[in-house]
Amino acid sequence: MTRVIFNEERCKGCGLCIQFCPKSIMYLSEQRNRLGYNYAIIDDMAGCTGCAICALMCPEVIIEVVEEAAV
Amino acid sequence: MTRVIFNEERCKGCGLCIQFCPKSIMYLSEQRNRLGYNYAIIDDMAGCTGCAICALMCPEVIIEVVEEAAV
Amino acid sequence: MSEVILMKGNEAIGEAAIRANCRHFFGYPITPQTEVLEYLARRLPEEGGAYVQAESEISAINMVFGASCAGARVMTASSSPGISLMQEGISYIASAQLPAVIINIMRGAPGLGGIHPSQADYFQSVKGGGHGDYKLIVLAPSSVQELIDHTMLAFELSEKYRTPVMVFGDGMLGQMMEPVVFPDYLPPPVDRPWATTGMEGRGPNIVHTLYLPAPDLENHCHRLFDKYRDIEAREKRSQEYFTDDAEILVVSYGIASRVARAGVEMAREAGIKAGLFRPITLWPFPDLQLQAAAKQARLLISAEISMGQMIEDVRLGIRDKVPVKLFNRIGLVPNPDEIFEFIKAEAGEVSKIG
Amino acid sequence: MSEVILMKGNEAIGEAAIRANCRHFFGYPITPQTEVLEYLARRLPEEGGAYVQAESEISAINMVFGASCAGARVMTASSSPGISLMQEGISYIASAQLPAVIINIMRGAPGLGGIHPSQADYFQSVKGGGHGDYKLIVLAPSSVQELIDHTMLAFELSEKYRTPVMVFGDGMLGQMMEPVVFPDYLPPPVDRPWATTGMEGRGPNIVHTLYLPAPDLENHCHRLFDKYRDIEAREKRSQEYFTDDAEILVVSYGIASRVARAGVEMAREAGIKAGLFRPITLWPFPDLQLQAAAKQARLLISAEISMGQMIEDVRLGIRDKVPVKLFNRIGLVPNPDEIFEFIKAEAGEVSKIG
Amino acid sequence: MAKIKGYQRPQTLHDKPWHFCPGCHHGIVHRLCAEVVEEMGLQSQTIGVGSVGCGVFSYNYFNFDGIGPSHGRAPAVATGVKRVLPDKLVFTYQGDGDLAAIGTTEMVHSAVRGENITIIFVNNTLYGMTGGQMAPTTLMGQQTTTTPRGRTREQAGYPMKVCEMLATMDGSAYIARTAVFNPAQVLKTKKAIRKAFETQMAGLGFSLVEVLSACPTNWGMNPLEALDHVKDNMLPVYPLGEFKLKKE
Amino acid sequence: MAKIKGYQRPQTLHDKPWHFCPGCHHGIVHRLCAEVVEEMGLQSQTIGVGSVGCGVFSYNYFNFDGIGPSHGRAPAVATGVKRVLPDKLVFTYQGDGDLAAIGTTEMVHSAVRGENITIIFVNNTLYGMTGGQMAPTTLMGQQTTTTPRGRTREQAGYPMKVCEMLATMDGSAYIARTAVFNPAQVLKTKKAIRKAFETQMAGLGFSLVEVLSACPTNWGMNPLEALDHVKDNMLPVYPLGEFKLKKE
Amino acid sequence: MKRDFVMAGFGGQGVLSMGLFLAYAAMIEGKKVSYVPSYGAEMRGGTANCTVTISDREISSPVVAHPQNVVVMNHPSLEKFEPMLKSGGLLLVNGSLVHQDVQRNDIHALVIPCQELANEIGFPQGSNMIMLGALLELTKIIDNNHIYDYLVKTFKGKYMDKMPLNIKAMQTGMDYVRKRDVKILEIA
Amino acid sequence: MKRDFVMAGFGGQGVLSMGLFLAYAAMIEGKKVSYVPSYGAEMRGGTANCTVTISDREISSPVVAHPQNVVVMNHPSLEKFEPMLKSGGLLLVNGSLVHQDVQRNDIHALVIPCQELANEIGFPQGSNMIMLGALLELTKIIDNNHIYDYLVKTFKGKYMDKMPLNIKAMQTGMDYVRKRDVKILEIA
Ligand SMILES: Cc1ncc(C[n+]2csc(CCOP(=O)(O)OP(=O)(O)O)c2C)c(N)n1
Ligand SMILES: Cc1ncc(C[n+]2csc(CCOP(=O)(O)OP(=O)(O)O)c2C)c(N)n1
Ligand code: SF4
Ligand code: SF4
Ligand code: SF4
Ligand code: SF4
Ligand code: SF4
Ligand code: SF4
Ligand SMILES: [Mg+2]
Ligand SMILES: [Mg+2]
Repeated sequence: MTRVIFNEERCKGCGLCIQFCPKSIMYLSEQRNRLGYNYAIIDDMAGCTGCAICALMCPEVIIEVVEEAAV
Repeated sequence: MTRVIFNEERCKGCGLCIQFCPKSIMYLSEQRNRLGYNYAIIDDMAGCTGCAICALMCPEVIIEVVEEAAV
Repeated sequence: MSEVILMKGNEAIGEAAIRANCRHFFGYPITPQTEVLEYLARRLPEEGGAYVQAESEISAINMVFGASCAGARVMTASSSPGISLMQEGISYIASAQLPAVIINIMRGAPGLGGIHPSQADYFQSVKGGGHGDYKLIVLAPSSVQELIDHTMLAFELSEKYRTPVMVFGDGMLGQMMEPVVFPDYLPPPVDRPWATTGMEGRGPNIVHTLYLPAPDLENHCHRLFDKYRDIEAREKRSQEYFTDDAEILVVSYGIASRVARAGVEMAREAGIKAGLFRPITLWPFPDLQLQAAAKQARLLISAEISMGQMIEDVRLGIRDKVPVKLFNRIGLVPNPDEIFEFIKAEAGEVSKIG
Repeated sequence: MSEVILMKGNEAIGEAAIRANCRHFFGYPITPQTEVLEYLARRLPEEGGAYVQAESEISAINMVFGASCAGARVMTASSSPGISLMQEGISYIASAQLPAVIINIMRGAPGLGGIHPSQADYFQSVKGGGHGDYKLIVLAPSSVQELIDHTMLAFELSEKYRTPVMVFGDGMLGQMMEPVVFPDYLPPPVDRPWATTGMEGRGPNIVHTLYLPAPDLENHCHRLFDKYRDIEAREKRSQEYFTDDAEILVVSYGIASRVARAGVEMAREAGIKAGLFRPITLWPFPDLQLQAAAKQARLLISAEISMGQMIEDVRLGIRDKVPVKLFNRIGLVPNPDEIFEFIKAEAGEVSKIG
Repeated sequence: MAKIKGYQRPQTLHDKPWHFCPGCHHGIVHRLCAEVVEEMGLQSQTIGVGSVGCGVFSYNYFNFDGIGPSHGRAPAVATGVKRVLPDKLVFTYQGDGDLAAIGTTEMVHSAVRGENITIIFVNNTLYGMTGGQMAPTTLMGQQTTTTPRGRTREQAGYPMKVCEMLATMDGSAYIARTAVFNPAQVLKTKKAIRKAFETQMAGLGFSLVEVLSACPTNWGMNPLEALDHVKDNMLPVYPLGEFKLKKE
Repeated sequence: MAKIKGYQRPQTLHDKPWHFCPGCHHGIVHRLCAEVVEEMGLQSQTIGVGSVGCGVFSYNYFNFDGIGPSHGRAPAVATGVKRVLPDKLVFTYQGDGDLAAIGTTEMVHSAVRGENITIIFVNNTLYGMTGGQMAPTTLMGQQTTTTPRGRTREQAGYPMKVCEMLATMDGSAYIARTAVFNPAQVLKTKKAIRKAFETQMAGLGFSLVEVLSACPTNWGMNPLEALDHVKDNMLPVYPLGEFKLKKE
Repeated sequence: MKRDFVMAGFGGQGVLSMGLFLAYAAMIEGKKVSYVPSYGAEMRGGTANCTVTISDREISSPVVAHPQNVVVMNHPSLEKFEPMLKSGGLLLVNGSLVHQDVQRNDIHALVIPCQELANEIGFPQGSNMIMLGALLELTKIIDNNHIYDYLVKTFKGKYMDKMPLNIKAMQTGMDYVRKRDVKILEIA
Repeated sequence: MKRDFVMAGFGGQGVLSMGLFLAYAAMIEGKKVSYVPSYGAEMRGGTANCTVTISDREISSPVVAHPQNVVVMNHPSLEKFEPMLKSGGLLLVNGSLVHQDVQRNDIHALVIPCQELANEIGFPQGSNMIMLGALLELTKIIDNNHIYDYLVKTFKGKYMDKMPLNIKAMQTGMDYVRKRDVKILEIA
């Protein structure tokens, strides 16, 4: 299974990941991080295909997409 | 009749006028002018057609081609 | 026109140029000067003038050269690294005896440095950053109002003497806002009989700086320096606070002189006989005025935002008759307390000696 | 290597660079310096080095910046207007603490000026033609042999202190021929642990000049000036002739000092107690040496091929204890007779006073 | 478009926050440069030459040797480096103001000399760092702080086309224009950067990749609007593609 | 080729000797500029902007207003003049070192801005005035004092083609390359200069005429050999023709 | 009379506008003023701050070592400016973003939940105006009767549609501090 | 012993080579020398001149106000340098190009028809060598026995094919002045 890890505290809420996620499973949190931005989050991680398009678009390079060995 | 006037003292003897005179009536004098150059001259002015090609090529702008009223 | 308005230093410079009837500006963006450009990019077309954004500071200063040749009242503005790039052009403008106004809103340096306020281009502009023997008139305003007054004065002096004039600001003066009143418009430039405007009704005019036979160059330099001596005789300007009985005389210009004055006021309150001498023209340096102001002085302090540049002119100006010390900060405008503490410490020393 | 050969100044500089194991040169043609380029364009490929003809002096100085970052021993050469164009780059090199050698074969100025010998770039290079607080070590050779010696010394100093060094020649020194002997080759540059050569086996190296938080810039400037004070303490150089009992002390550097020396010799023959003090480093200026040499002096004469530039350092150096007068010519190297006549006239004055 | 399984920050980028505005394309281009250097195994062989503009801190972000040159002169600095270290990968990272305005001479002559360096050129049609002034690449009619009524021909002429111009030089070996306004374009940009670096390592001469980029802050747009602006308004003026491809 | 009946030195040239070497084409180009100004009746409306190079004294020869700018910056100076005096004829006279090396930025951006000025560009493939160093336009293999073994790609790349480059700019209105190695070419050059000046007077934008020229002195040839060199060796690299012709 | 103020926060939080208003209003009331922004167009995403000095007499120094009044809108600003505040001075803290306690006890400090108050009045962008209202109420540096007029003049007629909201936010800030027990400042 | 020389003429007349030879030869003979050309690569078609100083001791000034020996190869050079010549000094004039009379009578002047002499020996480019021979003969500054050797060294083996002609020209110059009644120079 793939997992998408965001470094939320560094997210600037630009929305590029959200825009291009083919599964549309990302959105901006209502919360602000310490920088003052609403940051990107995923709830439904199961819907993620691990395509890493979000990481490809993120200008802050704060998304990592990792394979997790199925437990 | 046309007459070609050289300012001999300013001629640098480059030979461009001579090279392109369609009548081949020009040549470099054996004499040097005060600048130390062998300067261009014409003996056979009658052979000149007044085409002014010599003036067109002269980099020193020292050739004038004038029309002389036939006397 | 005597309405008081609150204005940012850089914009005030722009509007002062408009009021000076300057209608041509050539410049290149650089922090902390950029608002001069931005202001004029908006205002000049409204006034029928031309704002041209040059592709570099080198192009800008050479466009200024051309526009001045063509008889226009013309200005450029930049900040330290950009002014370095203009040095060749400035040398040409000075040599060609063209009027032109150059604004330097200094920033931290050397190298890329930073965008902090600075006064570290003193040597460059006051001594001569370009090649050869020439001088720039250098004006050192210390408030937004003076940015206006000096910009307008710069046009007058540059035309009176046919010489480039530099107005020396810094990042803080350029960015801060203060209430200002604009003086009346200057009349448009008078006809310049030497300008290359097309030889309608006269022989050709030529503006150049090449003097190949050596005696021609020597004569040219002597002509220039005759003019410079004239300027030295007439245009030295300065301001003084509490100098009458000052035993410790702080010498400081531009934004630094504002805090120096506050420091001197604090010293006076503390019973120290401190005073402030503020050069307004950096070249010509007001040495005679300094000598007069320093009559009672036992110590001079050169307070600058640089590693000790004006101090040489202070030493030369006072003819080494009184010791001169350096107070300086880099990258920031010092605060009055620091200057006060420095004065206080030195006052202790001075009284010990005295 | 101790063969005596007759060599033109500019070519001697080129060969000196070769012998200093400098293998990279970037430059742009300008009279009267061009033979440095031409010589190196021929010689460097023979030695496995690179001659790159830059498209301008700005590019040249920035290529020097890059090559020095990459750990090379590197040089450029130009003449006055070209040196003006390098001012921004020089400020960057000084700030980045990069070793580099810059040759200035000065010519007539300001503006395009002429191609005559000149010393009018003194302020520019000695005080700081670029923006911000920095210093250049400036060497002032007075013969073709010294062009060689100082060029090689320049490489040594620039690497010892990680700072740009300028060698100050002029059109006459560059063009004239004198017999010279070349010293031994300098060893190739040692490894520079800070150089950007690729991070093989270490963390990344960075060369930059941006110090955005103000305290960083202030610290940076203090580090630079600590180094400069060190240089001032160790590297002031000068030469003296007949100074022991000199009542009239001529101060003169470079080609001017040659004729000044001849003038002084004539004065001695005429029974005048004249002497010559020759600064070899213009920055740091040998002020202590000057004070010592001037012990008996009643008058100092600053003899320069400029409108009075070094004279300020002479005044500062002598702390205004002895009057200083200017002797100068522009566009040409004065001849010994002129200096002698000047000394003679002043000797009359001095004895009247004394 | 190839599917990427897993993504990790490359070793060639330090793990620290950077100063770009939200949605700024500088971040994407930085990352791509770093990825290509890593994938080519050149981390210890690379010298990055920055510039003055919003990319000024590149040397703080890239985890390889870096130089901060003066405004516009990066190609000259890179030339100096490359002539000393001909086998290393030397590239500059420059904005449109830095490269196409003040640095025109250095850019053109690197191409004339066929200097074996690479320029990564981030074209966002204005001077980002100084607050959004007109650049030579500013679009016709585009409002900037120094073209408050939009760029006009009378005042400032026409947008400058760097790739088209440099492609006329015999010394240029690889010249391409790309964009990063969607994932496919990002991948194409990465490929172009790789080709450019390979061109250099093969010693074929001068290479340049122009990346059409967004400056949401100075365009006064949000990051998504900015993507559309690149696509809708920049592409017609600055067509994508390879303008020069020397195979030698 | 049209037959000219009579020839007289134009009023727009002072009647004094000039400093060019024997057979130098600068003289021909100077004369053509002066003739066109005269024929267009613009003597009192013209400001000539010189340059630093063997054409440095142009202001002493032309009998109209003249300016001597710094090396390479003539187009910027001309821009300054033109923005003040938009109705006058403003042209620069520059060599290949001045224009195509140090002055590249100023040249390119005059074209980018579509600046309504004309550049007369004398390309003699080297720096004449300083004694014959390599210029960006030096031919491959050509020996100069700084390419003693001939220009090579490794050291200095390839000849720079100014017309081809500037023709890619939207702001350029008239771009032509001509030569003066025989009477027909001289007449063509004159026509091109006239077209360029007319382009300017019609307000169409930037114009440039490149004239392939001989420097017999630094080529080490006599003036007639130099003519052949232009024809045989320069023409293949620098084809003649009009590269841009805006009609509005 | 000489009063100085530092206001600090993120870029975009409107601290520069606050300072600008203060300077404008005081100028209109015939005072000498100076306004010094920190500037950083070459830096993105940094903090912004400004110093405003208001005086009856000509202002020598536009910079102050120890400001009498400090407003901090975010956390880094608190860290930077709390230590600099003059003893006995006033410190206003935007409690919505700053969750750290004020350390000094030789000063008058007040925490204001700007965002929450702004949300309450349906003007979530109004945090800075809430804070400005609080500051004006506490320092009485400006004649509150003309605030609307001053606002219009400061912003030269821009944002006219938002004016009523801005006024409301200011008044909310004023009300908030009036209800608290804060000693009105007495400057040393 | 200190001797100085100025030689002047058109560019291309070989005056710089003359000076160079003098400097080289004197150096080889162990003297101190300095050679200062006028330079004018930025000027075409001007005049050229050089100053050579030869001395037993280190040379202070490489420039001289009043040269002891002057060679003029063309008219403008005569006009420029005749007045500067030291009283009692030697002036050699190229009579082939200079048709004006020498004015001063406090100097030793000699007119040499260089071109004609050069033509006579079938080496029309040899004017300068004719003149150099004359100068060497009159001043005896160089040991004439080694001239060929010095020439080869000066020009580093270039022009080897022309060497015999150059030597011949020099000797022609020497012979010419030996036949004239010129007092050998005694410098003041
Ligand atoms: C000599 C000099 N001139 C001007 C500047 C100011 N300056 C800094 S960045 C910049 C422009 C940056 O624009 P660009 O290259 O397009 O980069 P961007 O910020 O848009 O990415 C300018 C003009 C400078 N630092 N140095
Ligand atoms: C800043 C500066 N750099 C260099 C020079 C020296 N310089 C004078 S003319 C010239 C080159 C001239 O070549 P070009 O423009 O081709 O003209 P040409 O003489 O060949 O006609 C140079 C480099 C200068 N005067 N100023
Ligand atoms: S990896 Fe692909 S599917 Fe998963 S969140 Fe990212 S873009 Fe969406
Ligand atoms: S692309 Fe990156 S910075 Fe932008 S919202 Fe997504 S995670 Fe945040
Ligand atoms: S006018 Fe024609 S025919 Fe007459 S000399 Fe000149 S070129 Fe020859
Ligand atoms: S073209 Fe002119 S300069 Fe040349 S030889 Fe003929 S007349 Fe003389
Ligand atoms: S100003 Fe523009 S280019 Fe610069 S970081 Fe922000 S968005 Fe990017
Ligand atoms: S050097 Fe060349 S370009 Fe210059 S005048 Fe002589 S021939 Fe003409
Ligand atoms: Mg940009
Ligand atoms: Mg040329």
